[in-house]
Amino acid sequence: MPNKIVFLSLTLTLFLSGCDLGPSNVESGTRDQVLHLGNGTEPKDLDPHSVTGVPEHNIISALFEGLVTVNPKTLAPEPGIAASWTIDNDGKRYTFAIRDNAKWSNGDPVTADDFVWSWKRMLSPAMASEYAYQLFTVKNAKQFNHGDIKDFNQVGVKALDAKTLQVDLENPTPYFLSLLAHYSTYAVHPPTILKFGAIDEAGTLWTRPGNFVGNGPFVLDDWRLNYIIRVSKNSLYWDSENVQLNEIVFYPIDQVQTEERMFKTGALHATSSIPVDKIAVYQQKDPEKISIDPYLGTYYYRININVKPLDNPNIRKALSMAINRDLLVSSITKGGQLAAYTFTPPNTQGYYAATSPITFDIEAARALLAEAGFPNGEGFPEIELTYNTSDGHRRIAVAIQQMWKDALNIDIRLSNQDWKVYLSRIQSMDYSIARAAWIGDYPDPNTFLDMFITDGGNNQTGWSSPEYDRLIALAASQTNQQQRYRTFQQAEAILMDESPIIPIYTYTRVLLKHPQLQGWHPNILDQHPYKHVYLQEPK
Amino acid sequence: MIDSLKEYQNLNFEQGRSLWQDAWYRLNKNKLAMLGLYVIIFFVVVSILTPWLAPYGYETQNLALGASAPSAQHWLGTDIHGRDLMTRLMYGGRISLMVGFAATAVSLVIGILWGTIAGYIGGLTDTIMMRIVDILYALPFMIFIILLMVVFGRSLLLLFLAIGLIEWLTMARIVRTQVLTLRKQEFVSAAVVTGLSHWQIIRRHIIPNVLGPVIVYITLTIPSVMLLEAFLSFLGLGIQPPQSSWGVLISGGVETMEEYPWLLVFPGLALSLTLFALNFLGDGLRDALDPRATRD
Amino acid sequence: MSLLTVNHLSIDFTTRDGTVSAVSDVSFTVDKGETLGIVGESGSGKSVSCYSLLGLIPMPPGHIKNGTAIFDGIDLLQANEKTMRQIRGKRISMIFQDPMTSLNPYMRVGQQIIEPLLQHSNMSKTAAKEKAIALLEEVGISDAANRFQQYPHEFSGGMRQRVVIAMALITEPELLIADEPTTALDVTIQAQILELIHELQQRRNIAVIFISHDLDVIKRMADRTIVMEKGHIVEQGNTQAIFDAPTQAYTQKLIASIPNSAKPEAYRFTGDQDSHFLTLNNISIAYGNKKNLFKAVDNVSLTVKQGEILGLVGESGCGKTSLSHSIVRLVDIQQGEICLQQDALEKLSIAELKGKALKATRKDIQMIFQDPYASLNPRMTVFNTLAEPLRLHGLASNAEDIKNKVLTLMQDVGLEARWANKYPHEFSGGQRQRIAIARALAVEPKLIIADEPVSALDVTIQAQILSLLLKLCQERQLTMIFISHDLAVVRYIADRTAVMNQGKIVEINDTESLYQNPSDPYTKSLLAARV
Amino acid sequence: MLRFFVGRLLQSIPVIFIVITATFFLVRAAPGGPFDAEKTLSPEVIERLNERYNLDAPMYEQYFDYLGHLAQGDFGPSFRYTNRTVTEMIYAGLPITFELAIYAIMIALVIGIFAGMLAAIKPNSAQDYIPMSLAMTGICMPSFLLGPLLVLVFGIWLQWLPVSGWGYSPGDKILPAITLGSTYAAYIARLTRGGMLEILSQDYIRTAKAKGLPMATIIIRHALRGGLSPVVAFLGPAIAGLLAGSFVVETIFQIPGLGRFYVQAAFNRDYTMILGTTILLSCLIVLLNMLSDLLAVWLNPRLALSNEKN
Repeated sequence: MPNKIVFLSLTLTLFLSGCDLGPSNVESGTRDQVLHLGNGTEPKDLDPHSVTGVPEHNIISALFEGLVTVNPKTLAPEPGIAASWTIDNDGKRYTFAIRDNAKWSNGDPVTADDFVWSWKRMLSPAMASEYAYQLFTVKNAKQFNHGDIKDFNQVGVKALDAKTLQVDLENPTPYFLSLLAHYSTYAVHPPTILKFGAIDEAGTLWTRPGNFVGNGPFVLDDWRLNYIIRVSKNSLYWDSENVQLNEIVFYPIDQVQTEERMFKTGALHATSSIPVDKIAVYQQKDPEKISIDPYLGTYYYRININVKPLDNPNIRKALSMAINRDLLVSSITKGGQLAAYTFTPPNTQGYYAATSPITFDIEAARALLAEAGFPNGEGFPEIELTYNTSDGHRRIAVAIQQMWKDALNIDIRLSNQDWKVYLSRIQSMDYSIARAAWIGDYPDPNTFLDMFITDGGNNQTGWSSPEYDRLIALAASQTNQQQRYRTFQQAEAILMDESPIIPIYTYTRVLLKHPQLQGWHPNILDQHPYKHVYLQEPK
Repeated sequence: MIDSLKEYQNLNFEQGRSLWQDAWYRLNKNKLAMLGLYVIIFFVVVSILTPWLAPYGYETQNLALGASAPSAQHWLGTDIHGRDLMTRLMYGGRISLMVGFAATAVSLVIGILWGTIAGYIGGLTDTIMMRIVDILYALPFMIFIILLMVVFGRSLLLLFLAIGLIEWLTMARIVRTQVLTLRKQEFVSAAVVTGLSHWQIIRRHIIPNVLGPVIVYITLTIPSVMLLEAFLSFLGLGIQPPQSSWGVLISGGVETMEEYPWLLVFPGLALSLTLFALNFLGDGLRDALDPRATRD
Repeated sequence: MSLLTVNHLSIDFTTRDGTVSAVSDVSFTVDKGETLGIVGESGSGKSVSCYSLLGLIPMPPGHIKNGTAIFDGIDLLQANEKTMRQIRGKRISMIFQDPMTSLNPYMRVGQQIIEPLLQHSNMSKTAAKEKAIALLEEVGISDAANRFQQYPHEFSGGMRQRVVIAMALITEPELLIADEPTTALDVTIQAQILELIHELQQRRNIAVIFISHDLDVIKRMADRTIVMEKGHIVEQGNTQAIFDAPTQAYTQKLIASIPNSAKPEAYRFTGDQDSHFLTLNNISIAYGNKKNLFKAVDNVSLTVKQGEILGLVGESGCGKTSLSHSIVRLVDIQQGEICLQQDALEKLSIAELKGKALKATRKDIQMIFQDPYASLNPRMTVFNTLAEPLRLHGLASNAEDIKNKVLTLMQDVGLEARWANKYPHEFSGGQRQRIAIARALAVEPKLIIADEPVSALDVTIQAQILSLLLKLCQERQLTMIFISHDLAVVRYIADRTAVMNQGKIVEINDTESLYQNPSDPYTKSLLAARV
Repeated sequence: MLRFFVGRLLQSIPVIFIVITATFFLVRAAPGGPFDAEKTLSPEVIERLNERYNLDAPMYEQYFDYLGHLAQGDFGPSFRYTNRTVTEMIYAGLPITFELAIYAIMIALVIGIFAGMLAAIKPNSAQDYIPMSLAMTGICMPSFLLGPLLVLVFGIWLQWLPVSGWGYSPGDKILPAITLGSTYAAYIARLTRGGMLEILSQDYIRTAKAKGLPMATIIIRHALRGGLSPVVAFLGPAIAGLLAGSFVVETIFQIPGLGRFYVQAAFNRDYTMILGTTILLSCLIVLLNMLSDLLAVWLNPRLALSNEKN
């Protein structure tokens, strides 16, 4: 027994020893050009054709490059793997010239066939790629993906020669080039894929360190589940002399508080988010460390229009108009978010919605409610507001609940749900009002507005308007940007007038970053091509 | 002797002093325990009277004000929504105390019965009952709760049940080990010889003798139950905003402890106060229920 | 010049209800090589006064009011911890009452024996071990070298006590304090141990303070004797003198209460000689599983006559308790039958009873357990303990009735009514045994089985309880099976006596005749072993 | 002795089997599937995914299919981390959680036993009340509160220790271990106190005193072994609890341990992963309980005998 005690205390002192904290990641990283990034949750996989989320995007965009990449400031398409391209056949045919010096990280050249093969993979039904629709603008792509067409040669993509890729579209699609900057359209290295499985087999081992082959500025070094992912400079990348970072280390961090603490103690150069209550603190203490940028996303409430009395658009509008959005963003979300009265964020590639029928007007709201048969909220049934468990959502819900109580004298029951329960209830339309958010896939109103076409996969309000559907379809075929945007405006006007949704605010990207982090430009998609990023002590 | 008998019969007593009357008498002499008792009573009274005492409505917001430090208007400060913390603490106390006691009561009943029966009967019955406990220990508790909620919907009653269902396991184990030693005691054999049924023996001779350790365990359970409630609320089973509970307030306070320390400190204080009060009371009760205990 | 001189020793204990004086103004001396016997009943302060010599009484609550204890020039009561450690276990060592509890069950006996040596001398472990083994041989433990490595629970009671003695003697102390060293042991073993202690003392010429409640033992061991009562020395002097001509009333009472006579005429059995009130036919009881079956009771048959007291004598583990438990259905019998006579015709076989019938019969057969401390529920007042059986068997119509019955019961067993609301722990051993008896009587049984009812009690109390039992049996025409390891007691109370050994009844006969001329060799050895 | 434990093993087989079965159906009964996401998938995609993971088969078929694989020691692929197998994830997470648990329990033992002994040696004195009150707070201080507090003090104010990680920077294992261990330290302190108080009142302690042994020796050589038996009995369940309950600490300190995987799996409805971890944990619980029984026997020679008897 006694020696047991001694043993214990010894081991204890042993592992208590050595409490000298060396240089922080930020210091050493800045010295060696190693970027340490907080990256939200653990990526599901690193296969561009099978993943969806933002964390995955952050890593994949370091490992691959598409035909097109984006300008870090303006997000305007720029040559990537493709050195140049031509557009003809009134915007329906794109021809890409792939760089001669574009190589895979194992030395193989990147060819046009690689892209054909990769798009085939991404579109093939068995692959069950969630982002397949990103290529549905390509001729016959949808049919192939749905299995109506078996022969891929009928799909509008072919390699004219090793370095020339030709793509035919269903309609002229102004934002097509932006789509090509999205990882779902990236090429993967066929031999590597085939080494670990069939062309349309997902979840094989090819994305593991050692097996991995990519064509981006970095290659996969180390991947430890729920801990870190490290990528290091790829010397074979065509533009590698312009890549200044030697390594990037991604940390999957579930808890925002933890991430903020890590940032504060210099373990991270930048975080993926920040605890709401810390925003004010940083803005006062060290404003240079917090960055708040507009972001292509909208926070809104869905309304299940099959639920009485919410089937009455006036009531929906009344609810929407009773919310003091400015107060909400200023004292609850605090992240410089913009009060939203339309669904599409302002200045989405130059698009602005027409002035919305929705305003903050308690009197009007009361009037509408009375009109609908509930003067001063009397007899209004208690309806439930569903949100998935999260401090942020809770705070907003609590505030809005009270606003409705004060303005309209109606009672709302809050109900937070575990994420999956929440999702299943939304999908089965088993809700009255539910919190929701939408982040645009590409900078164009379409990514927002085509949601609410009849039976749209993400509509989930039960709302449907033939006129709206017609306008969205029309817009898809219009080439003139002005006309197109006007069509969208008409559509959005209908949407807001019917109010199956209550837009609340336009997202901003709020995150912490150390001043050493340079070449990291704010943009509405929060995309930061790493080859432009470098680390340097601020002057 | 006869005289003493007469004089005795004049003394008014019915079935004789019960263990409880007696415990109460002894408890009264234990200052610390009584202090604890008073604190608990105080909390209970306050939570009952809250609707009349509370300076503000628990849901009345002042978003413009937001979180503000303790002041003349708001003695304990306000939370993010500008709601008066003291008020919310009082209302939260109602929930927490209710959950704490009710849920513990559930676990107590199940735990004692289960443990006693297993320990008293022993043999195969014991083995099976204890293995069942093992199984319940091993099941993924979160999924379990979520299911409960989906099947039965959300209600305080369910909350009590859910927590009780988790807490009784340990209770049962503690009781069982106690009973195992007790049933070998001679006074149990004596009871058998007197002709008491097993149930009577369990009720009159076994259970009173396991109360001691059980009470101590309870005093530890109640506070942890209050915190568990916070986690269940997180899963959506617990109470819903704008209602609140100490557990919820604390877990919320943790996240903002640097910016708005008072949001953590005061709920924390409330809980620890209850905790210590309960602990003293518990130790006191344990001694009070043991006639042999020399009270020091 | 005496080895130890104690003067005006007084010790107080502070309890919840004020200060009690455990020892007051005790003075005595011990000379080299002599044995001083200290006799007294529990609470007489005999142990406390000796523990205080080694500073073994917990302080608080105890504290030494005044007095000196000069041992070889050192005042043991004043000496600091360090000096005391030099004396404890080196120059003065102790033997405690219960060899099981006084040995550390978690430690091999060897370690425990050599511990004092290593502590007090710079002897090497191996040397110490040799010495210990030699000593173990000397105290009569065969195969000592192996036994050295064993744990206490692997020793029988007697062997354990031998170990304790070896442990006490290994440092060759000048003074040995033996506190009831044989009380927990069977008669035959007791004799051996006493013999051993005597020899060793002669051989090593050490002084011994021998504490016991058992006058016979003191009489046999001590050169001089001190009689203590309630913390005071009542009488002291040459043992022979004291026992032959006690001057003090208390001493006389003590000596008088040693049961050494035959059963008093007045209480002898006068009933029907060939009644078969209770008949046991070929009873066998076994424990354990197929592999290692332990036969506690092996094919025993006997009959009990209505109204008699049957003594059942045997040493621990002889199966007498199992047998008695089988009669009250605390253990089940593997074979045989137990018949209780209801009336002239009807007999019922106890072993097969179930449910209501069983409950009904429980009313007829009651048991008094050995340990009055363990056999009463510590959380029940006397009143409730006694009221419970009354309510259960519906022997009282209403609360008032219950109250009266309880109080009468208490009266009958000599408990004061005002104690009704006290808890068991508030009573002395004797009083508790009275409660236990009252509980047994509550249901007005026909047969009482008394399992060692007095062995845990002091002599005087023992005498009282015995006469109480006799009285009650006669008043209520009870039949009783009286189990004991103490032959003197059985002789005093039993009409007939059965001797049990290793699960068998080796001899059964009228008590007196059995005592006068035992036939079975085991019975002979038992009688011979008597002190 | 041996037969005793073989028996226990046999008992645990049905236990674990029932756990598997119950969990299997529980997780599938829970609302929300593994593939639900903010952006709803097209029905085609869902269909394909269900095919891929055999979720379109009837329930009983899936069940027996799973048992079949399990029998070959195959926990199946993770539904969330598409290119990982459950086995692989457990293999990655378990050692870390285990290490964490071991450190935590060591801290708990050292602090707990020490405090408990202090209290037991001088009961009802300051030396008793202070550590015991601390223990009380320790028991009820939830790790989601203690963790951030410790980080705030030692990580951010004093800057002594890292605030996250596991084995990346020196000393980053200290705070997690303390956070996790404290609760158990508190329990152990109380248990030790109780056990020691009982043992110290035993006769053989008096014997040891009578031998003239110094107090320290008596405590260490005579009292400790017996006094710790309640602690030992508590140890098995404690470690099991540590393993299961480590997720809070692992989340706070960004440790890639099994506890985190387990809870994430539950949130993500990663069926196979939930099952895998549950099975593993239940096996561990059974095993650890047995170990602590073994230890108890080793500590108390009398038990060894009684077990051989029956």
